[in-house]
Amino acid sequence: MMSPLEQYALLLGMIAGTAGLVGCVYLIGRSFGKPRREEGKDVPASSGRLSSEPVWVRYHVRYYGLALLFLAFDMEMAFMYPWAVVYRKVGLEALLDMGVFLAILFLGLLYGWSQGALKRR
Amino acid sequence: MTVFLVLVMLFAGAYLVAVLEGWTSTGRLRFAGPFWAAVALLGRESIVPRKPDRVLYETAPVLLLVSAVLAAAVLPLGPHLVIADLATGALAVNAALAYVMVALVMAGWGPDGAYAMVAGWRFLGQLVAYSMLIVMPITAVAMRAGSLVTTTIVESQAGIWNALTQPLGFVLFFLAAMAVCFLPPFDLPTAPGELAGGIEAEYAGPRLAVVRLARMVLVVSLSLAVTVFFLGGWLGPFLPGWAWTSLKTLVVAATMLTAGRYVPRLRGEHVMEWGWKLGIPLALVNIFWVGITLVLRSM
Amino acid sequence: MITGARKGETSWLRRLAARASSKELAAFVVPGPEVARAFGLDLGAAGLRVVPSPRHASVLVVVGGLPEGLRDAASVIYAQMMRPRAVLVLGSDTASPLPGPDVSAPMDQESLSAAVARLRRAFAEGAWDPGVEDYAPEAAATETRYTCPMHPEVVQKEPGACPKCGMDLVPREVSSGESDGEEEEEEEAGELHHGSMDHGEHGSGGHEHMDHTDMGFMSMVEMTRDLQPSGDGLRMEWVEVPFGPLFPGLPGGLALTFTLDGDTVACVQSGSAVGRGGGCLQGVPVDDLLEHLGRIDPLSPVAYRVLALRAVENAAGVEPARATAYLGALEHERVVSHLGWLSSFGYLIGYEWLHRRAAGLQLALLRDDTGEGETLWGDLSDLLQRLRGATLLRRRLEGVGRLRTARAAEYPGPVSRAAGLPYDVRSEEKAYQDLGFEPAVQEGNDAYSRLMLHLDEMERSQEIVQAVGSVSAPDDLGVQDGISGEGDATVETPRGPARLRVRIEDGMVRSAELETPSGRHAQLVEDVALEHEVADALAGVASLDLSPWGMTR
Amino acid sequence: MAQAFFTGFFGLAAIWFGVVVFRTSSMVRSALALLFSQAAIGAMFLAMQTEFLGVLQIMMMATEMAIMAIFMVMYMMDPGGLGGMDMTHQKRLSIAAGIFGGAAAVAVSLLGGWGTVGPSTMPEAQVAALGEELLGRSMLVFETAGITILTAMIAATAVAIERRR
Repeated sequence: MMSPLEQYALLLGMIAGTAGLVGCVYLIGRSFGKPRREEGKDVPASSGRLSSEPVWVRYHVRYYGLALLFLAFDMEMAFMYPWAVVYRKVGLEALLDMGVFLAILFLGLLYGWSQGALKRR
Repeated sequence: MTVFLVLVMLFAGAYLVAVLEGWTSTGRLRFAGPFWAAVALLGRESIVPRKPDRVLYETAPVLLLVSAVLAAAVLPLGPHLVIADLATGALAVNAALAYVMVALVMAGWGPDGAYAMVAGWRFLGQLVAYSMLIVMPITAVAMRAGSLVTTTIVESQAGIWNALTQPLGFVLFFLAAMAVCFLPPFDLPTAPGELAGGIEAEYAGPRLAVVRLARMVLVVSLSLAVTVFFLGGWLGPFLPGWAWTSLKTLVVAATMLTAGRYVPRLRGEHVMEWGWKLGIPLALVNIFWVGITLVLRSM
Repeated sequence: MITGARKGETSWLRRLAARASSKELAAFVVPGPEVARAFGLDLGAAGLRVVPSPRHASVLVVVGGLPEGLRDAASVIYAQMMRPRAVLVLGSDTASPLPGPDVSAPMDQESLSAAVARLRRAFAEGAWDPGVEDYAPEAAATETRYTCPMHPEVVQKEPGACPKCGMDLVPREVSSGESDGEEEEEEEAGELHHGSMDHGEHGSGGHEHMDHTDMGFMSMVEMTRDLQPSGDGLRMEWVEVPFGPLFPGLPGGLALTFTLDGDTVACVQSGSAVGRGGGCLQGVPVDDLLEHLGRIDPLSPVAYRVLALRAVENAAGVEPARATAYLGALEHERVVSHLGWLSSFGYLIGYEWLHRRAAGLQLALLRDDTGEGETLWGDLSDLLQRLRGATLLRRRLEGVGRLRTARAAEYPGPVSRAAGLPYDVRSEEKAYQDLGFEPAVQEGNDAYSRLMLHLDEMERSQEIVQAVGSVSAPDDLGVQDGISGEGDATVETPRGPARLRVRIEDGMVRSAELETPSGRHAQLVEDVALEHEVADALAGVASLDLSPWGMTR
Repeated sequence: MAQAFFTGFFGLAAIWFGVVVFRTSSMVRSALALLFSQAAIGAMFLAMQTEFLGVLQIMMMATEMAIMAIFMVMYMMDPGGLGGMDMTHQKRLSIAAGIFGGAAAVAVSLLGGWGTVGPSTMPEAQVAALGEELLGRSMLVFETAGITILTAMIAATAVAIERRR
């Protein structure tokens, strides 16, 4: 049984290891020779036309309303985990407690719903 | 040692999943298929698009693979066959999976191609839809186990699988899992017919090979998560634990791969609307259902 | 050696990779898979995996020769494919400006399989070669222009500062096609979508390197004051994205361009890269008219042959008795063509099962064209049953590509019949009346109702084919030569009524006017695409069942 | 010792990413840099053996910063950074503020009496303790947090949706 710290170190090592693996893959790929620079080869593929415009424009994301609601829900989940862990020990009280909490949040969802925030714009 | 074993099984699983995918798409079961496909990809050129955000373009495949591997690292194949048996394992899975989205957003923005960019932001929207359906069912599972430790969660199902005690959560989590590894009908970021490959469109050769590998590992990790959280992980008669886990995982993966072929791709707005108007309320109902049953039993 | 080999001596590792790439042939099809299927070619069975992006393809498959409208597009696609790559040409032995071809074969399944086998060998042996020259068609040539990120309408040949805001101009590659000559046009485009971000007032030029202090804290209100707002009142920048002529989700040759505001279509330009129209028929001897017209649209050759026949008979004043003999052929082709559309549509909306099933049936029906195999008709009705019951399919398509009924009424054919208007040329023809023909009609006027209408039509056509029995297509005109006169005929092709008016003088076509359904329906593209999310816009366009070959360039 | 090293390492990583946020001219890059800066802080928490906090931080920052990225792409000029804009402004003031703030932080960390470092409890116990705290003493705080989040939701919706009325 490893100590927590050892486990974190292990995970960190796996990140490095995976990156290394990818590096090896690229090395093998490289050993087959360099890619040949040719006209139009590196232009992003778009249905047989050379797209000349840079596409990095101010992109219109249509679900920002939902994204904002999501942030709130994400936040709330932070409380759910510790609650879930002690739930069986505490029992009914925990149920009511979290019931109130979720009810409050559900109100928020309903409000957003009523305002059409759940719809794509 | 454990690390080595688990990783070997993980990548073996990825290979088998690749075989399964080839079978679902071509109808022929070729065990050498993925190998040749991989070698062919390694042997092909791989260029960087015209004016990319090089950092994002190169990081994306690595990050995708890393997050898939880390997600699997905290999930047990057997009682002691787990790389890192974290105290917050169930949470750590989510943490790892969150970076799948980050990777795809990078892959979308990096190459400065229109199809890829639309695809990348599409997947962020998909995350907004499925994320809660990953988190909430896991919470319900943790309630029953009284712990976030994945091994404890498996042991808590010794009596009866979570899939049976909380079917609602199981279904939601299964669908959300498919959405995480953007399998059909949730393949909005790769949509061949709509975006000519989407985020994959600009990756070729070895880079594409890494993306494909990461995708396969991701499928395995998610299937493993379904197995651990809902199908009683390694529990089962006769066979050794790891065998049961692998068996269940492969079955789940096969189901995920085949299911999507018989329905059309969902519309992005539907994924979001259904996720929030149907999914989240149901997930909350599931939590309360589990809560009430637990309280009643404790009385 | 293959034309698209990689440079280098062969080593064991490379030989292994060559072997692998010969096993895993990934094909990008020109004009498109639907054309291959229309010719009865099963690429999958021959061992070619069709892929959506040229980046993933190793073989460029050209079906039935390269239409000159697609030459540039095809050469760009080939230029964007990764080496080792090769060209396979079917039904022709040249495909300039593409190199090679490495392998060419006539258009039938056997020769295709043989060609693929040869291709595999070519890859296995010649994927690497010491002597490799670049492929540089002028269509793929790019030159660098310098433009201002804030003012795309500013485009110069040499670097410098933007005259409007003084920012450093950034280099950007343009295809040498659209250089100076088209710059004005490009400028308008710029004005149209981001040119309007003209915020010279805080650009306050002169600065080598502007930073935010010049612009206050970038008040978006000022900056976007004069951008045109989207549906939700936000003002963003738009970008022009090509969805054709060689886009995997749409029929090859359909040159579609969406201007996207985020993921939503703000402007549409559509056209065809392969359309011919009736002009090409002038000065053709009448005897060849059949062949010429039959070659106009590979997606429904029979209908056009019948059209030619009837027009000539009409001109010669012959009683069009023989025309009725071709009902079977017409209706059989309708079933086949609708199946082909179903398959492509299934691919577009990511319905893998539909894509494969429909394609399989289409090819099978093309093989034994009597459809005698009762099993085939059985499978067909199974397919129809299953699609009618598919709930998610309905949810996916309902409301997509909806038209105003009044608008649909102007476009006779499946589109208007899917809008509840029972007009159909066939119901006026005696031969059909004798068979008790009733045009199929669907309400809804959206992509789903069009899909359902295609299903109904297949059912009816199948009944007719079974009733008539013979499905032989016209192969000769059988009119005495040297005829003269005016001919006018209309035939309900799978995509709607096509009309041909010819003036024939002693055996030569003096003038010919061809009205094709797709030529008309092309005008609907904007209606179905505008203001929709890109996937829905594409589904809407596809639901019109356009044939680029019938559209005019 | 190793603990101190990793804490420091991730601390520096967090700072470096924080610098990148302003050194780059691409909005997406800077948003993602902030993301990884926050993730590095999460890693610091892990190195300091507060597992729940660390994992939570790593998880939440991924989604939240990504969502920040969409707003930056929507509302910032030239999100691709093609113009090579300089994201820093009011340089003198900010440098001064930076130095002062840094100095203050260092001073606090050095001069503040931190008491004796207690033995670190096992992560599992931490989570349980946190849960009991939530349901026990700080239940009110917990519920208030709920109200706060609700307010945030309503405010956000109202602001975001109002525009198209």
